[in-house]
Amino acid sequence: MKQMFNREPFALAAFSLVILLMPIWLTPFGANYPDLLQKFAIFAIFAMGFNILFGLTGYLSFGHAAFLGVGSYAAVWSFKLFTMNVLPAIFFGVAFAGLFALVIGYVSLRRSGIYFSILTLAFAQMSYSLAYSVLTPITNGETGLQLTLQDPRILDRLTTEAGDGLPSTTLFGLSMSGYSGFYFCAVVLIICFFITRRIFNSPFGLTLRGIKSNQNRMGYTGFNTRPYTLTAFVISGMFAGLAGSLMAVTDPLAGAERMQWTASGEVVLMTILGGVGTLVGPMIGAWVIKYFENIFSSFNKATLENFYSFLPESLQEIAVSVSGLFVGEGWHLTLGVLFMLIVIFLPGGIMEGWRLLLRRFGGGSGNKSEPAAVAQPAE
Amino acid sequence: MTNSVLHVADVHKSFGGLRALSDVDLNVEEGTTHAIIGPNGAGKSTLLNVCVGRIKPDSGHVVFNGEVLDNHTPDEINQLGVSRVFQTPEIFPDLTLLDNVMIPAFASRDGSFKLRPFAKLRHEAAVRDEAEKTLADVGLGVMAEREAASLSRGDKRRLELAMCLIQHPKLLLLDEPTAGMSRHDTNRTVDLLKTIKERGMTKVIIEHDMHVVFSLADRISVLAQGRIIASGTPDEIKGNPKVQEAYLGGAH
Amino acid sequence: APLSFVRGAHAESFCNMPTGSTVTLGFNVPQSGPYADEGADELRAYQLAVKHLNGEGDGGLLNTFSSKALKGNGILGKKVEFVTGDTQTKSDAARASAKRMIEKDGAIMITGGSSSGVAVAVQGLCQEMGVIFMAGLTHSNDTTGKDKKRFGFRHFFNAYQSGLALGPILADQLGTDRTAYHLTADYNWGWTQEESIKNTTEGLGWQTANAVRTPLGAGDFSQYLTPVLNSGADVLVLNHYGKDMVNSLTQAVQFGMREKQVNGKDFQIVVPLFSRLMAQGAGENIKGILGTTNWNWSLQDEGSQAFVKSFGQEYGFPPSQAAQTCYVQALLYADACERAGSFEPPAVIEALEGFEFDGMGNGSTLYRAADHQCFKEVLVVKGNEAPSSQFDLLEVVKIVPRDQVTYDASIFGGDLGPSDVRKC
Amino acid sequence: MDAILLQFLNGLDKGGAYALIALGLTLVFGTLGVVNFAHGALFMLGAFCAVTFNKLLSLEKVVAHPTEKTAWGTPVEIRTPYVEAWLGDFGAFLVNYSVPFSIIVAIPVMLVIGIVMERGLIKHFYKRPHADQILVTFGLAIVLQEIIKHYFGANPIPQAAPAVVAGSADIGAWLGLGDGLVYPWWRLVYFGFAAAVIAAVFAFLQFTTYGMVVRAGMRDSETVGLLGINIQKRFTVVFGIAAVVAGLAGVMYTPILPPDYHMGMDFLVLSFVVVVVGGMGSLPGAVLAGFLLGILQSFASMNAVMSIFPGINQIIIYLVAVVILLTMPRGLLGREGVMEE
Amino acid sequence: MLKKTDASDLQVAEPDSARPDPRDSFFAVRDIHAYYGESYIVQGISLDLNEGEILALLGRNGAGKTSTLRTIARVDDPQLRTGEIWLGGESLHDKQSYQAAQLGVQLVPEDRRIIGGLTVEENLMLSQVAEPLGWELERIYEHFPRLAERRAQMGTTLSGGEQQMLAVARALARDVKLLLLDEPYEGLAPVIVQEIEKIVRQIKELGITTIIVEQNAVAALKLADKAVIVDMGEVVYSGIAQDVLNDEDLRNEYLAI
Ligand SMILES: Nc1ncnc2c1ncn2[C@@H]1O[C@H](COP(=O)(O)OP(=O)(O)OP(=O)(O)O)[C@@H](O)[C@H]1O
Ligand SMILES: Nc1ncnc2c1ncn2[C@@H]1O[C@H](COP(=O)(O)OP(=O)(O)OP(=O)(O)O)[C@@H](O)[C@H]1O
Ligand SMILES: [Mg+2]
Ligand SMILES: [Mg+2]
Repeated sequence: MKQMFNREPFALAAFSLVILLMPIWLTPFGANYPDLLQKFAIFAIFAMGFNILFGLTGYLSFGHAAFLGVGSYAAVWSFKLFTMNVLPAIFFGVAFAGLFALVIGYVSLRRSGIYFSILTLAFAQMSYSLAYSVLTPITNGETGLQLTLQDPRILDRLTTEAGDGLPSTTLFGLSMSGYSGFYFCAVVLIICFFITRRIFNSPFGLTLRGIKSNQNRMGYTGFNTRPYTLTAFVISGMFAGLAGSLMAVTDPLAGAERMQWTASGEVVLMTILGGVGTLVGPMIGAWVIKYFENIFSSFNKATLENFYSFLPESLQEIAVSVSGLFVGEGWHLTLGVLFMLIVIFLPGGIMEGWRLLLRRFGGGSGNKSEPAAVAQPAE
Repeated sequence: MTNSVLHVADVHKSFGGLRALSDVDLNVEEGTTHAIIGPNGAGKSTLLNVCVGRIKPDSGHVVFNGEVLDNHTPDEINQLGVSRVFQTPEIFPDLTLLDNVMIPAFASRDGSFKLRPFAKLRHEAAVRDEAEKTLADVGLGVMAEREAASLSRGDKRRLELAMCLIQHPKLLLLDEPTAGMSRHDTNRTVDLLKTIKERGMTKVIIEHDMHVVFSLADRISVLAQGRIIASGTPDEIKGNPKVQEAYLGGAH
Repeated sequence: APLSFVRGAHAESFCNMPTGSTVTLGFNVPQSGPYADEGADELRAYQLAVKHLNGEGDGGLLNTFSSKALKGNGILGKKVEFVTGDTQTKSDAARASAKRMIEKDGAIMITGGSSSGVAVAVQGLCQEMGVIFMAGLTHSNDTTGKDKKRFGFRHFFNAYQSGLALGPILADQLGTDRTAYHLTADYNWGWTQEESIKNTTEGLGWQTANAVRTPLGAGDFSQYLTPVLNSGADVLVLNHYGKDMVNSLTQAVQFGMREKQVNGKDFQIVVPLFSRLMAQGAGENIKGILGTTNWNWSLQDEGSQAFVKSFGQEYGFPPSQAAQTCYVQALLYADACERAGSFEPPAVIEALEGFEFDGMGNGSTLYRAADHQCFKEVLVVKGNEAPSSQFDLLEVVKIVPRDQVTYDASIFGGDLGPSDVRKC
Repeated sequence: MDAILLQFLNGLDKGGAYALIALGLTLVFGTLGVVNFAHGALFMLGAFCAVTFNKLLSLEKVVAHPTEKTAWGTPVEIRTPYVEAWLGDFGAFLVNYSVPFSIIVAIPVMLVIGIVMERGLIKHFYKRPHADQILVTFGLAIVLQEIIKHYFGANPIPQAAPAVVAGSADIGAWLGLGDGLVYPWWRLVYFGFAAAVIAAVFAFLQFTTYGMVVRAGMRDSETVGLLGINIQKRFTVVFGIAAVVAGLAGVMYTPILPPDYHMGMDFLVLSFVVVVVGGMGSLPGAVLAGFLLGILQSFASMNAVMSIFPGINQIIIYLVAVVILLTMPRGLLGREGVMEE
Repeated sequence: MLKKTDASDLQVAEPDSARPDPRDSFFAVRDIHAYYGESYIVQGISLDLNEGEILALLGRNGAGKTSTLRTIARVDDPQLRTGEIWLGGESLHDKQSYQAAQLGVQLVPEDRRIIGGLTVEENLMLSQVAEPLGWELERIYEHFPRLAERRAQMGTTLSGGEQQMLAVARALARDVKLLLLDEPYEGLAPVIVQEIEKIVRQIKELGITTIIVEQNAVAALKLADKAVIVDMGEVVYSGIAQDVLNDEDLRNEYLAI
């Protein structure tokens, strides 16, 4: 743990560089278009926040998507009622998600382990069902909450007249769709990374890890664990709300299915896939899953054929039909296989593989600045 | 007569049919080391459990520094200055020894809840240094970076002892701190406990190892079937025939 | 304009104006989730359409289509290429996939989908991005009602038309003295359909015993079906689609509702929106059940015949209504571009609005300018009692003429919005 | 009055289904401590045992019609099922009873699947964190369901109950409550079946030392091993049983719910809720919770109730779950220390 | 870790070459090396025992005593990489723990390992599941009346001493050929220690071969025939128990008594 010099600026600079250059280094992967880049940034935030709860305290929330949804709805409403400027939207998104998390967390944290997980799941599923049906006046149900020409948008009205088309979300005039949208999300992501890193390396973070390790002991050590876990819960809820509002910022729509258990499950998978309790693991997990969802699903026979065009006819036939199972409508299969391979060969997620590499070559004993660095074996 | 730090007033506790404690009265005076001995199953650990709020007594009270602990939670009691070593080590298995010791340090410094999510661990040099020193005191200095789970049994005890010592508690409750320690380490531990006694820390110690008891204790209470059958100075207890057959057996 | 510094090449023009020798269409269909099979069928239809547009195959409906603008040389001389995506029948996923096609693959038009939620969501997106959206299977009134968009067009019919079409047939097959009990999928589409059917049947003088909302994907509907038994109702209307419909119908039949007698009349089940795939899922239970559908392969007009022929030859089985509507939408878009002589959306929209055509299998059809809803014949069908093949599941009871299912565009409100929106 | 009775029947029936589905899960999850997200997939596989069996039985001989052509010009196919061609009436009988018969098929198949799954995969995850278990079993679930989708498509595939029990029973007559009080035979059969299986599993695990050993093994497999017990083998057996139970639940459910590749996921969350509400590691708890939730769900869907609390039918299960978990720390009958950290 | 002490002046364990063939002696351990993951803990330990003998295995905390016993009992970690273990002509080094147990090895672990969620009686019944069986419950309850009183109580709520009894009883409920006692007196009141000592003597009379790890070296040595002292995972002394009691500097060096 002891560090000769302050690594923070370096870590931060490196991270920012990687994020901001995504449009370039993702080109060879065919993932360099605004929407996917935005999704990468947004879900990275979502997963990072989730990891603050799960990775540090060990409390596995199975209803985190609810906060994402609340964030989106709040943001879209702010667009509808007040202004197309994104800052208020984000504020409301985070605030409402935080409040919601406070309530749900306060109740759910009275239980631990699986009982906690099911409580959070139950709350999320209720939110989903209601949002989908009974609460349609607020959520516009199945079709999802969208901007309309009739929206009051009172703040904007003060300055400008309503155009005949739908306005787009802006940051003081700078439209938030396309690449500008991505860079906005990217900056937010970098801030979140900074915050998360601070939390991980703070006494607060250590306390949370203590709770994960032996909550019973924490009590006799003089800690009142509830406020700590609740804080972690609310913080990660706010991260989720932030991610949700950013989804609305880049694409002003909020649908109920964002709250469904599958969505909650997805962030759990992202986190585990990347590496629970590691700093950047969850982000990488998020990228992998989103990449498969958006790119692999888009391959069709034609794409494969010219991919394998270098092969002779007969071989091409086979190659296409075989890999056809794993792309296009088969992208789920690929994802499933990937999950299994990773967890079987890299217990501890993708970051674990990274550490193994470091140990093999870098010779260094894993990444010490990673709070969750695996147990250092006795000399 | 110095004022009593811990006062246990006729505490009763029974589990189903079994009376684990019945009208136990105990007075621990400032700065003294009070040993509790007694056969297995006598209720010694249960008594400590009552003191730290792990279990609520059926009747009776525990008073610490004039504060009645009837409905205090464990963390509140600890914050009042009571630390405990458990009979089966309660540590943070998947953290390093250093973290294991730093966490209690923060507890006694920041109180039971203080929200400073952005403070930097790197800047907690003071705490870290003290933690390292405390680890060294109990003889685990060299292992500071190891994962607690990988410690041997005896080492785990010493770690837990360190976790308590760093809190500088007013009252330290030790449930068989040297059990499973080699004679060599036992002696070291005894010395250590002697030095902190000089720092004026009050201690209640449960121990079956008579060497330890007689070399540390100012007073001894003997518990059997949940009752205090004898109480007094080491010599009085040594002489006491009841104690002989109830506890020491033929050995001494 | 934010995208300009990437697509500097053609700044200030609409998104993805084809520059080279090809034009790319985006087929956005459910490839996973409950409607995956429907999605697969839509994709087949699109691929067939592309073939025909590029002058391959037997030309399909190009031969019967009343407009002769299409020459089988692609669109405006540009070869048609396509990209595909998976909507997962989720608004977010559908929009993400549509955006991918627009931002990455340069698709100039998005089409497909198998649920109204998705249709409305993607339509909204296309309006913002200035890309034309030719809806696939979507039956909710909102798509061309309160959520209608200038850039969105629907060939498929809607719940309101189902009501209008069903009314008279219900009257003469079940009489005017009936009591209906609705089970309704508890979301937007379900409500609009319930409302439409209720209006019609009550117009006929029917009573409505009750209308109960069932959660989406309830699976087991027994707790909603038992109350029907002794509610005094003699008609059960299932406003369900897909799995929900298959399950509720199967279970309703198990509760003996097809044999049941209520105050002297035999109990009837009505499923306002039918599809062949659902009929397959419901198996035996579909027999004799009344409903409506957009199109069925058993139709005898030359358009339908031609389509069934080239589809069947391509894939070995007849197309579903979803396939037909998607195929037609693809052709209609291409044709509009030809007639407009340009890919510029405003021109294409203008060409589509108020367009009258025939020979596509639904009789003479109007793309109404006011709400971009197609007006054409609607089929009232009933589960085939004696199917001649495993595809011959629906039997056409009546072809309801177009004017009987035409309604006033204003009743649903909504606003199409402008046609010259943000440019890339 | 009738309405109440019917809803109660519905509740029992649902409860039976929930309990049966949750039973297999609680064996693996509550007893072996493995968070098995592939449990739904097992349920689904069971259902598709029935489908496959039925498909095999109804394999058809296809000959092209000499003259007639289809609308798309290919010759019309004349199809005749082989079984009926060869076995005549008995063939027809087989087809008619394909669902009950496929139980006989499903038991060995599911047992093998379960054992292979445990030996090949789960075995290595007992000591791993729950997180890893979730990821690997979820991955497996996706793979299984995609395979099924690949071969059977996404559309539901109807399965008919045997003709004798296809219709509905006039329980009104039995109870002398007048007519209009009917209930589907198959649902009654399903209920009976569920009760029987549940009872059997109980007898096996609650009243035998076997169950106790397995419980102990879950707490501390090392020590149990030190006492000369090959706990691994027993875990395998339990997992196999769980798979079979899940599979049978699926088989018997097909006439009520035409199976599709996704049905596993649809039931996954529900079965977890049932198990946890019942209390971790308690079979009786799971069963009790199953019935409780089933019955409450039925009554919550009554018009009277829904008119007072609109949308209650949407959330009742979760609402009950929340209430129970907040009032009872370990669900209905949960044991201390199981999955609490 | 602890500083490796120079053992030159001590009687060093004789080389394995000088030892009898492990198949012949009743119980033999030959140069075993065991690891926890990557950490190398048991670094080449060899033992020999004749039927009915008691061996005292001594050493500091962290010396590797427990690890040695666990290796002999064939639990998963520490993992045995090289070396042989033989009991009554049967090889153990290629067995799993449950097979070793069926061959008669019984480990009474240092933290007793009473199984949670089970009553005292159930804990005992556990060891009567797999053949070969030893004492039946009646006989056990005669010897341990405390357990008889608490047979219905949850095993984990027993007091330390009671748990120790239960652990020993659990071993006796099986047909024991080699009993491994890891700090059986730890945390026990002198009276109980005497009780357990009695039991151990009875065990000795029963002729059950025993390896006993104990910090209370004197008590252990009084009981034992042979003594082995390990440090940092290696044998630094191996000989007659009595000699250790007599040998001053040996005791100071390793046992500090
Ligand atoms: N939670 C509990 N439930 C039931 N009985 C209990 C519980 N905790 C302790 N007991 C019983 O109370 C009695 C006293 O237990 P306790 O642990 O205090 O003994 P002890 O004096 O600490 O013995 P030792 O010196 O062996 O630790 C024992 O008989 C024990 O079985
Ligand atoms: N699970 C583990 N992983 C890694 N190292 C371990 C593990 N268990 C024990 N060790 C290490 O192995 C060494 C020997 O441990 P062992 O428990 O055998 O010592 P011991 O002689 O029994 O000590 P004690 O008398 O304190 O019980 C110690 O250095 C300990 O830190
Ligand atoms: Mg005790
Ligand atoms: Mg040890």
